[in-house]
Order: sequence, then C-alpha cells, then structure tokens
Amino acid sequence: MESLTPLLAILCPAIAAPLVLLSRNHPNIREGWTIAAGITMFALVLSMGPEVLKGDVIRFTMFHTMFKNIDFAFKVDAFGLIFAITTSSLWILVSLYSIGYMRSLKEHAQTRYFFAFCLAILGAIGVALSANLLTMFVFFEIITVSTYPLVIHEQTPEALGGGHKYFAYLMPAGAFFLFGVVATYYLTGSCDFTPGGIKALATTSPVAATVLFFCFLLGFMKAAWMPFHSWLPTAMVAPTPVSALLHAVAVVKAGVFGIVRMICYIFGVGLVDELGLWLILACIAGFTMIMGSFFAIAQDDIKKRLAYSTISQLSYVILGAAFLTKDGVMGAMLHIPFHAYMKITLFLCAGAILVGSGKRKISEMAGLGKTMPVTMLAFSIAAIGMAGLPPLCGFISKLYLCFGAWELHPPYGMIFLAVILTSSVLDIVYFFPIIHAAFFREPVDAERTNGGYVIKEAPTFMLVPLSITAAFSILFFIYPHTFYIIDLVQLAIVELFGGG
Amino acid sequence: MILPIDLILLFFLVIIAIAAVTVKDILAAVILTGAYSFVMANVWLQMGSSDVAFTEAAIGAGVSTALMVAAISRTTRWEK
Amino acid sequence: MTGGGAIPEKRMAGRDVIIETISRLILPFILLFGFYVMIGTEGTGGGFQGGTILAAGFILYITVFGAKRGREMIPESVNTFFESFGLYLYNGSGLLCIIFSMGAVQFLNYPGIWPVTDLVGVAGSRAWIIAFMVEVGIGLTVMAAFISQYFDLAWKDEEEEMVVRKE
Amino acid sequence: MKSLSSFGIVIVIILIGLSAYVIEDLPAFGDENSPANKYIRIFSMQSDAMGSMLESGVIPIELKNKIYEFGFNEENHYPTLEEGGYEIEWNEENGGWDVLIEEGEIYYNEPIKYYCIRVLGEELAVYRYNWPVRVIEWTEEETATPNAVTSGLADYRGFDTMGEETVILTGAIAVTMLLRRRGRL
Amino acid sequence: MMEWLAQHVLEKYNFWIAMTIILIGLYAAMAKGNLLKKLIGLSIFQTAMFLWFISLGDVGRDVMVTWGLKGGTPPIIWEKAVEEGYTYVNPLPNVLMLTGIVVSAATTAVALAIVIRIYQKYGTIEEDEILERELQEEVRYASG
Amino acid sequence: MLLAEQLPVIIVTVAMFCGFTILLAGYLNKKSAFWISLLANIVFFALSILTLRHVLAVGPIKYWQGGWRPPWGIEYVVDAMNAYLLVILFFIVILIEIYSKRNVEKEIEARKHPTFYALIQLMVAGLAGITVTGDLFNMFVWLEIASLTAYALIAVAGGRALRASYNYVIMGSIGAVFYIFGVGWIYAATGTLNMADMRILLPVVYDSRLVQMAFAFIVVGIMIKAYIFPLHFWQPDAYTYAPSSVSAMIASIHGKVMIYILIRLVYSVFTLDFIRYYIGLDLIICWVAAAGILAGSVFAIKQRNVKRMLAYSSVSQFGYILLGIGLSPLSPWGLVGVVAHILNHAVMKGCLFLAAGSFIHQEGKWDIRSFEGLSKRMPWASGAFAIAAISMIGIPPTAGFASKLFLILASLDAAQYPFVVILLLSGLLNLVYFWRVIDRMYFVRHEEPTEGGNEGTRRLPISMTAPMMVLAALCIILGIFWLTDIPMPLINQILSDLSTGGRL
Repeated sequence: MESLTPLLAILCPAIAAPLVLLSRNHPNIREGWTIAAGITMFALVLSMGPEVLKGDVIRFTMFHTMFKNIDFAFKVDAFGLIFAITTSSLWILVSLYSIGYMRSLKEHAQTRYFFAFCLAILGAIGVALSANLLTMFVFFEIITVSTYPLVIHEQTPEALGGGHKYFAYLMPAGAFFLFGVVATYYLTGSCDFTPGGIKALATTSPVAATVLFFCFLLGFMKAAWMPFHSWLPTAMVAPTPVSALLHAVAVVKAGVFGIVRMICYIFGVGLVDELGLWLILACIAGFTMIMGSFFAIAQDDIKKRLAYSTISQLSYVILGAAFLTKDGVMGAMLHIPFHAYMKITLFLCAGAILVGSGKRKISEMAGLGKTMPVTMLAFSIAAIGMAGLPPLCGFISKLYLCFGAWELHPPYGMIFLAVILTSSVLDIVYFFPIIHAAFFREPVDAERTNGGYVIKEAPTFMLVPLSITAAFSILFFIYPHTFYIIDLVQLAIVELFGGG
Repeated sequence: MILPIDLILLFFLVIIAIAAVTVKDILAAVILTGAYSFVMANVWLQMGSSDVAFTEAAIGAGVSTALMVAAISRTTRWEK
Repeated sequence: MTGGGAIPEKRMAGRDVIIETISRLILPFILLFGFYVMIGTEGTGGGFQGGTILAAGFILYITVFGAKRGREMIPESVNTFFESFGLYLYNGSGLLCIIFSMGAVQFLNYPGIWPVTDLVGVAGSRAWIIAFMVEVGIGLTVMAAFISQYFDLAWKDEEEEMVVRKE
Repeated sequence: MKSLSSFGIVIVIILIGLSAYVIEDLPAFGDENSPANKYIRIFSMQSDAMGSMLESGVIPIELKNKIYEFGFNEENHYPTLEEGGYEIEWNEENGGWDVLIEEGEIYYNEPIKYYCIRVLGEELAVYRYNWPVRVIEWTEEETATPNAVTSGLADYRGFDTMGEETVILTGAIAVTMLLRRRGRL
Repeated sequence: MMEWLAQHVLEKYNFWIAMTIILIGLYAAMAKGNLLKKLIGLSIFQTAMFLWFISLGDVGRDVMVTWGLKGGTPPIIWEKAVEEGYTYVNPLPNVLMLTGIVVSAATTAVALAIVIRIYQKYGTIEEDEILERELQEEVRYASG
Repeated sequence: MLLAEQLPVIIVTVAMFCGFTILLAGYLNKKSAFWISLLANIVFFALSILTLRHVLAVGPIKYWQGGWRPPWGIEYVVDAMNAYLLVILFFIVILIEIYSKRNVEKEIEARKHPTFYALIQLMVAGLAGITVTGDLFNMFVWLEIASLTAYALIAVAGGRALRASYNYVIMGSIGAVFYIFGVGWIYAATGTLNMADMRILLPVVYDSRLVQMAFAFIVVGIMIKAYIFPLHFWQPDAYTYAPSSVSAMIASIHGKVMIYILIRLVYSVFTLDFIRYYIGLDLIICWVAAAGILAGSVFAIKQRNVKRMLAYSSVSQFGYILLGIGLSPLSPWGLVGVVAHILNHAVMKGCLFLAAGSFIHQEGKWDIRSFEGLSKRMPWASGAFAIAAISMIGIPPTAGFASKLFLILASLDAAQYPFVVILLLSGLLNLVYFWRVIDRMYFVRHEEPTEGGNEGTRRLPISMTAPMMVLAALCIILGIFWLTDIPMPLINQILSDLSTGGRL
C-alpha cells in the first residue's frame, strides 16, 4: 500500500533540524521544535501500527533511482516498525532529558547538540523504515556522521580522540557496507528487503555469498561485536544523553537491526543455514556476550560499565538472529525494543547521578539510594531487567532466546543455552554491586569525596523521562502489546517463517 | 629540394641546436636560436613550404629573438 | 640592436646618427613591404607575415629611438585599439555572415555577406573578404600584439633598476 | 628540479625506442600518395569484372553498399552515391577511376572528388581522397585565391586562424597584465 | 639490417633529424637550470616538431632513386606548373604549422614576461637559487 | 540552418568577442570589465542550456565552419556530452566570477582588472571552444588559448606563483607539443583531422604503429595538461599560489575540460575497441588511475597548506574520472561515473577552493593548523567547506557519494575487484585529510581572542558567500539528483552519442 505517512515521519526530524539551527538564539523555541517534532513523529509512526498489523506493508517510493529495480523507497513492515516505534518514542524522552541535562550542566554549543541529535534520529528512523539496502545505507551514514559532533561534544583532546576512534571504526564499516550494497545489487539485481531473503542470492556461488556476508557483518560494526567493539567504550566521553542515544536508540541498535535485516531479509534464513554461517556468527556473538560481561565487571566508571554491558547485550540480538530458529529470531526482535528501554533507563540514571551528585565512579556511589531515591530505584528496576529477571521485559526476550537455543541441533543448543545463562548471571554480577552500594551501604563523607558538591535529586526534567522508561520496562512485561510490539514481532515471524 | 643542401642544412640545425642549448652565454644562445629559426626557414623553403618559411623567418628569427633579447636586457646574460 | 633590446632613456645621449637616419629611411619601405605581404593573397605571405614585418619595422624604430619616443609614435590607446580591432574585423566577418543571412549560413561562410557577394560573386566575395577583412585583421592584431609585447618586455623602469640593484 | 635531468634522459631513451618502433609504418619522406598527401586506402574487394561496369560509368551496387556500410553515409553527413548524384572519370595519373560526388552545398554544386577506385590484379581497391587534393584543385575556383595555404588558412580552416589570432592577443594581454607599469592598462 | 637502415633511416632522414632536435630541445626544456635556457630548449623543441610535421607534407622526393633532386613546389596554383609537371606540396601541414609557430611565439612572450617578473622578485633566473630562496622562506615561516 | 544550431558557435565566438571588448572597454573604464564579462557569461549560460535542450530533443548538432563539409573544413559537433559540459562550464564560471569581484579587488591591483577579466573571458572562450570542436587541430588552438590564459592568470598573483606558473608554462607547452605531435602521427596515418572522419578511417589503420604512437603521444600530452597522476608535478604549486578565484576556476573547470579531451578522444576517435583489443590499454589506464587516486590522497594528507591539500585532492579525484574511462570498455557504468564525477567534482572542488579562498581573503589563513574557531568567525564559508568536504569523502546524501557508487558498481560490473577496494580506501583517505580540517574549524576547543572589537565589522561580502552557498547546496542536491532517474535521458543520450554500445 502506498502511503505518505513514512515520508512524513521521516520529514519530522528533517524539518526540525534546520528549524533548530535557525532558532539558535531562543533556547525555548529551539527545544520546543525538537519536542514537537518528536511527538509528531511518534504519533505518525504509531498510527501506522494498525495498518501494518493487518498484514499490509506500507510503502512510499520517493523516486526511482538510476539503478534498475532499486527505488529510493520506504517500507513499513512489522520489524521495521518495531525499531521505528522504539526510536521515536525514546526520542521524546531523551530530548526532555537532554533539556534538563544540558541546562543544569550549562553545556556549550547546545544548538549544535540538538541539531546533530535531530539528524541522528533522522538516520535511525530512516534505517528503520528503509525499503532496501541503498536507502538504508544512506541513513546509516547519516547516523555515523551526525553522531560525531555529539561524541566529541566536550571538545577536549580526549573527546576528540574518542571521536576519531569512532570514525576510525565506523567509516571503514560504512565502506564495507557500501561494498555489500553494491555487490548485492551486482549479484542479484535487486537489494530490496524481502522476507525470506533475496531469491537470486541463493543461486550465486557460495564463496561470493560468504564474502558478502562478512562484508555486511563488518559493515554493521555499529553493533559493536567483539573484535571491533572498542569504539563504543571510548565514545563514552560524550555527554550522557548522547551515550544513551548511541547505546540504546540510534547507533548500536541500527547496527543490530541491520544484522537482523541482513540475515532474515537479504540472505534468508535458509541460505545462512546452508552456508553454515550461523555458527560463526553465533560463536562471535556468544564470545562477545561473555567477554563483554567480564570487561564490564572490571570497570569502575559507571558509563564504561554500561557500555560493556551494551556490548554484551547487543550480542543477544545477534545470537538470536544467528540461531535462525523461530523463537531465536523472535527473541532477537523483542530484545531490540526491550533492551532499548532498559538501557536507556540505565544511562539516564547514570546521567542523573552525574548531575545530581557529580559522581562517575561506582566505588563512590555508596548510599546514593537515600539521596536520590527515584533515580536509583529506576536504575535498580532496569538492572534487574537487564539480568533477565521476571517482572521485567528483559525476561521475555531472554526466555525466547533460550527457547531458540533449545531448538538448535543437540550439541549447539546446550552450549548456547549455557552461554546465555552464564551471561545473565554475569549481568547480575556487574549490576548488583551498584544496587548494593546505593541502597545498603553507608554514604562516604560527601564533603571529602566530592569537594563541596551538594548531593540532591536530579532536576524533574531528567527524572520524568527515566521514570517513564523504567515504568515502560515493567509495562512491557505486564502487557507486551504496548505499542503493538509483541504483535508486530509475531507478524514478522509469520512473514519470515510462515505458518502460525 | 636538393638532397645535399637539404642534408647540410639539417646537419647545421642539429649543430646549432646543440650549441644553443649548451652555450653559457644566454645572449649567444638566443642569437643561435634566431639562427636556428633562420636555417629552419631555409629547410622549409627547400621543402616547398614558402609560407611557413616566411613566417618562421619573420616570427621565429625576427620578433621572437627581439623579445628574448629584450628579456635578457632586463635579466641576466650569463648562465651559472 | 645596440644596447640589447631597448635603450634606457639616459643612454639616449650616445645615440648614433647613422643608425637613426638609416632606420628612419628604411622604415617606410619595411611598412610598405609589410602591407604588401599582408594584403597580397596572390603569392606567398599573408596576415601573419605582413603583421610581423610591420611589427618588426616598429620594433626597429622603438629600439633605435628608445621606448619613450616609440610610445609617442604608437600611443597605448592606438596599440590597444588595433589589438582588438584586428580581431573585430576577423570575428566580425564571421558574425556578419550569420547576421546578413539571418542565420541561414554558417559562421565564416563569407558569401553569406550578400552585399559583397552581389558585387563580386561567390568566389570573389571570398577573395575580397579574405584579403580585406581577414588578412588585414590578422595583420593588425599581430602587429599590435607584438609591438605591445615588445614595449612591455623591453621597457626597463628606473625604479626597477633600483630594486634589482638593491637586491 | 634536479631530478628532472635523469627523468629527461629516461624520456629521451623512451622516445628513441618508440621512434625505432614506429618508423616502419611511417610513409617514406616525400611520398606523394601517402594518406597525408593524397588518399587513404579504405578497403579492397574481389574485382569480379566490376572494372567493366566502372568503365561504363556506373559504380557496382556491392561497392556502393560497402562504401555506405563503411560509414560514408548520410548519418555521418557524407554525400552519398545516389543515382545520378555522382560521376566517374578515368584518372590517368592514378591509374584508377575518380568518383566525383555533388555535395549539394549552398554555394557550390560542382562534383568533388571523393573516392578513387583502382584495379590491382584481382582486387579492386577503393581509396578516399584527402584534404590536399580537393583544396589544390578547387582553391582557385572557390575562393579566387591561388595560394592554397592562404585559402586554407583563411577560409577552409578559418576558425583555426581565428583562434590563433586570439592566442596572439592573449599573449599580448598576458604580457601587459604581468609587466606593464605605466599607461592605463 | 642494412636494408632496414636504408629503408627506414636513410629514406626517412627527415624524421630522424627532427627527432634528434626534438630530443635535444626536450632535454633542455626539462633539465636545464636556467629559466631562459629552458625556454630556448622549448622553442627548439617546438620548432623541430614543426619541421617533422612539415616534412610530412612534402612530396616528390624519392631519396633512393632520384637522390631527392625532385621536390614539391609551393602550393600556389600556377598554370605553368602543371605544364612543367610540378607537384604541389601538401598545404595542410603548412596551414597547421603556421598556427603552431604563432602559438609558440605567444607562449614564448608570456614565458618571458614571467621570467622577468621572477628576476624582479628573486634577482636570479637560476632554478636552484630560486628554490633555495623559497626554502629559506619556508624555514623562516616554520620558525615563526 | 536553424538558429538553435548556430548556438554553440555563437557562444564560442561571442565569448571571444567579449574578450576583446573587455580589453577595449577596460581601457576606457576599469569597472566595466567585470560587468561585461559577467553579463556575457550569464547570457552564454542561458544559451548553453538551450543548446542542451536542443541536443536532447533533436540530436547532435553538426556545424560546418564556413560551410565546408567535414573532411574539408572544420566541424563543430555538439552532442549530449559537449552540451552538458558547456552548461557546467558556464554555470561554474558565473558563480566564480560573482565571487571573484570582491576577492580580485583585494588580491590584484586595480590597474590589472581589465586585462584580468579579459583573460578570464578568453579562457572561458577557449574552454568552450575545446568543448564544442570536432576537429583535432582546432582543439589544439583552443587548448592553447585556455592554457596561455591559465599561465598568465596564475602568474598574476606574483611571488611564488611566478615560479609555479613558469613550470606550468614549460610543462604545459611540452604537453601541447606532445598533443600536436600525436595529431601529426594520426594525420600521417589517416590524412584527416576531423574526429568523425577519423573515426571512420581509423579502423582501416588500427594495426598501424602510427596510430599507437599517436595515441601514446596524445594521451601523455593530455595527461600533462590534466595533471593525471605521474605527470601532475606542476599542478600543486600552481594551484597553491594562484589567486583564489583563479585556482577555483582552474581546479573546477580547466581540468575538467582537459580531461574531456581525453574522453572525447578515447570514445569518439580511437574508440573503445581500439583501446581494448588493439593495444589492451584499458586495465593499464585503470591502474594508473588507481595509483593516482591513492598517491594524490597520500600526498594530500601530508600537506599543511589548505590550497595545496585541495590541489593534491584534485589529483586524486582525477584518478576517479580516469578510472571511469578505463572501466568503460567493460561496463557502461564507468562512463556514468565519469559523467557524474565531472559535474560533481566541479561543484565540490569549486566550493572548496572558494571557501579556502575566502579564509585567505578574510583572515589570511592558509595553514590548516591555524583554523581553530573559524566556524565561529566565518560560519557560512566554513559551512560550505564542511559540506563540500563531506561530499568529497562520499557520505551518502551528497554528490561525492553518487560518483563513488557508480564507479564501484562499474568496477564490480567489470569484474575488476581491486578497484573496489581502492575506491573505498580512497574514501577513507579523503576522510583523513578533510576531517582534519573540519575538526580544526569546528571541534577543536579554542579560546576566542578577547579583543573582539573588529570581529563583527568585517564580514565576508555577500557576493563571496552566495556562490559558495549555491555550490554547497548543489553538493547535496546533486547527490540526490544523481540517485534519481531524472538524469537517465541525459546519460542514455551521452552513452549513445559517445557510441559506447548500449544504454543502461
């Protein structure tokens, strides 16, 4: 079905960006644009839900390109809509939070910040709604470039170093992705996302397909899988809302989204299985999960710890997709929004802690639960969810992943099940000390550690978003139909694997 | 038109070209270039290209040389 | 070519009467020959050669009498005018073809200038326009251009000498 | 720029090698019939008694088609060998038949020499006449200028000359711009 | 070998001599240090190229047979010429090379103007010294 | 003969006419020079658009100078490629002229303005002449006009530009003579100078060594003129020290037209068959191009002077065009890449040079290391620089991406996989040296000097900002334009006019 809605949704941040730039002298108007665009976009995205649930795929072709069979087009299918909903809903919250954060820390260059933020969201929503690899690549690169000013926001040499590292990883990744796009087109004459994969790819030589697969995998370096993860902790020099954006919404999520897209909609489950690539991918993902957790344990800086946690958690999605089973893919798809909500809560909390108490180190956080109850409560909720414990949405996705692992061939199934469970235990290991310190340890002398900084609860602008995300983390467990998420995932699974 | 004369002129050309390139006095080199152009004009006359010979004699041997001499008068005469 | 190129003004005192007289005598003949070569399409020669010979004549005059008196004889305005005027003639003869024939014939298709063609016929019009617009145009431009180049290359400034000496 | 001297020697050696390589195909000095001076042989075909047809003033249809296919056709803005649009005449000097075609230009309708057809044993060789032949033959008649260089310079290739004038003017302007210190410009 | 020499070197002596001068000029234009010498080399180079081009259009010389005693006549159409059996040379190379000569003269003039300006600035027209001066400036800039 | 068919020749000749007129008018009134030149170029731009429309609608224009049929006289052929280049030429020239008004007032003394604009106008005429001509020797004449003007325009900056210009004179003349030498060989082989005629006659003599020699000499000559990698050594100096507007014009237009000669010769005269089957040069061209792409980028990384960096970047980018030419016997996308990159690079490089020129104009800064805080003081110029730099890197919605995409597709299509790697690597190298500048301008923390009194008063004049902004906007618009199928008719027309055998 042709409809203008996807375009309108994408236009929201695209229009907001220049408006933000134009009203740079009026902070309230500037941030008003951001919020207004966010709400409009969310409404637009959500309005497509019922239509998509009916089984329709909403398409919008912007123009035909010079390449035969490739249009510059947007397509709203179930899987894309999940990511779109995640992105657009979190944009509003992160914007609200950013306002509080930036104003209370009196950061410089706020206009640049909000401008780049709009562009990053534009990229993310574009990736979510794009109908083919070329369109996706365009928005992918928009994300990469627009995130750079956010990463180096501090403009210290350290921040610039982080930014350069960020580029040093992600620009070559973009090159690999570009090669993948062109090679796919060259091999198959098409690069549309088709449920079940592009047919012509199955008939090309296995070597070409394998090379292509790894090109894409390197292209989705944004997913921070293990040998190529180190840009992500380095990029932690960015302000906290940016880290939240990087980790939960735009960048890394786009990476894993891309991997799932590639496996399920370009190669197709059958081909990946046939080539035996799933095992390599699953091994990479399993390795990343375990190692990421171990690295996280070693970190004292809360944002670094969260960063490694992200690396570990993203691999759940890759692993789920690599299983190529119905439940595995379902778990992977579910983990995208669920992890986004939980991780963003954690990051927002970390930012709130920084604003409220000026603390970054976990070892200094003793007793924070008393002075910042809301923040730490939200943090605890999200942390529990990350570990995959029941009253939170993380449980659902991990459960499906476990089912997915169970469906595998006998030896692998047990191994990967063990990996998932080990990783979950490690999650508890690295989150528990924080919660413990916050609630059950006596505060150290605040005067001595923090140079006269009065510890108080963070501003309301920041508290509201993080409470909302924490609440949603629970809500998704209780009522997974919120924002149609579970329905959409089921629909996507039906599209991919057929049958009920 | 006549081979021996032609060959002698061409041989001259080579000699003059080598001399013009190697001589240290640039004024001499310029005058040799003029001579080169003039011999060249003769060769062309031999080849029945009277118009080109005329032009080369007027422009190559005449005006170009004058311009070069003018330029030398404003720069230096000796090559190092 | 006394003094190599142009004679600086201060050396005008040591000028040679014989050279001056001979060059003054010979100049009209050089110019006449130049014009003959320029316009005569019957034999060898044409605009380039004629123009160059004219230029050479003037260059002789400039060399002998000094740049200042040369400038008096060929003022900058005249020189610049001829530089452009020659090309106006040539380029204009081409454009006139289009204009006269209202775009019916091509650039430089000389019979398109029908008033001339009516007078002297197709082949004649070509010959006439070649002789009196094209060759003259070429000649004037070449002459003026070479004279201008020679002036600029040869005319040594007093202050320039000072600068060079200082360095 | 010192490095350029060794570079120069390398180039000199390369050029000498190239010259030795290419010299074999260069037409001999003074060759009257070389492509540059007269005509270029475009193709040859089995004669098959076509010579007699040529003698009677008709170009055989195969030959006509071959010429057409070769690229000398309306598409390339060549005057074609339509019936009656061409003439054939024997040229003693070349030992072949000249094919004259009417160009149908605005001011000139005389047939112009385009091809030369010679019988060489069994073969029928077709040549295409080049620039000098036409200009030397027609300069007097078309431009009333006996000097072929002048007519070539000012008429047949008049645009070159105009550009070249502009080059001279450009040189003068450039020198003026770089050096002139007195006067208005 | 001798045959090859006779056929391709003696018979085409125009090309070889032109090539020799071309190489002399080219080498001078590239390798000489003096700017005016470069220019002289360039003008020799250009003119030698024109020589080769003009010799393409010459007619009537059969070096091996007639010792080159017969040659073309200037392409000025002349009734008597036909009667006496002259061949006109090819006018096209002449037309082209006329243009070439004029172009080379213009290039020379511009180059000379630049040389004079260089001399006014650096006080020398030796390339090495100019480069040295520039290097000194560079060092001066780098040291503040 | 329709007036539309007269348009290309009217453009060229009247452009020259304006050149002389500017000289005379400038003699009388110095201010008039600029305005005549600008007005004339605007008119020519309109005419060139009409030409392009006519060509696309009706087909190639074949124009016989003086009414002489092609093998006898000089023919001008305007097919889609020429008309397209003509439009680009005049468009960029107009923008750069608008920019140059104020810049030239500052960089060049007032008495030289009439001659300066006369030379600019003559250069444009020469470039237009190269573009439309269909005759090899006629091309040489225009080539010399364009080159002579370029020598003088570079030298007018004085100082080091003089030596740079002198090197250019020597190398350029050697290149021109090589070109004419090559023309001589091909004339000896075929006896014609007309390109279309030569295309017909050349198959007869493809085996002849003369043609190979001709090809070698012509290509080397054009390589010198178009500063393709191993023969580029005159170019960085010339670009660095020339007046800003001149280096912008030469970088964005002059080089393009020079490489157009190569394109025209390869496609329309020697034909791809010859390149591929008779001398087997296509892959060698590709490798030369690849070496140029990498070497240019590596050299650019080493530079501190922003204009010199851009100059080396040009060397690298010309490798892209040459790579497209080399790949085109194997894949039609190669030519698409060439066509796209000619326009894209003209726009991008023009924008970059204008921006760099305005940094020099306003603050006298050419050292990349002194660019801190430039984004605050000159937001528009540095914005334009950033957009164009991003486009050079090849980030998607910009023009550079499109050409990179086409070339990658071409090399895949031609099954020449190494070039894919080289193209992608080149994008990353571009990132290294352009991002360095962007970092300096935008992101490196920088203390504003406290005496901000005269900061606000000296702003870049609008006539300098506007052209940059137009070009920067075009960087993005073109990026989208090339992805759409709007240029398809143009590209198909170009493909069929250049007889590459087939359409997309």
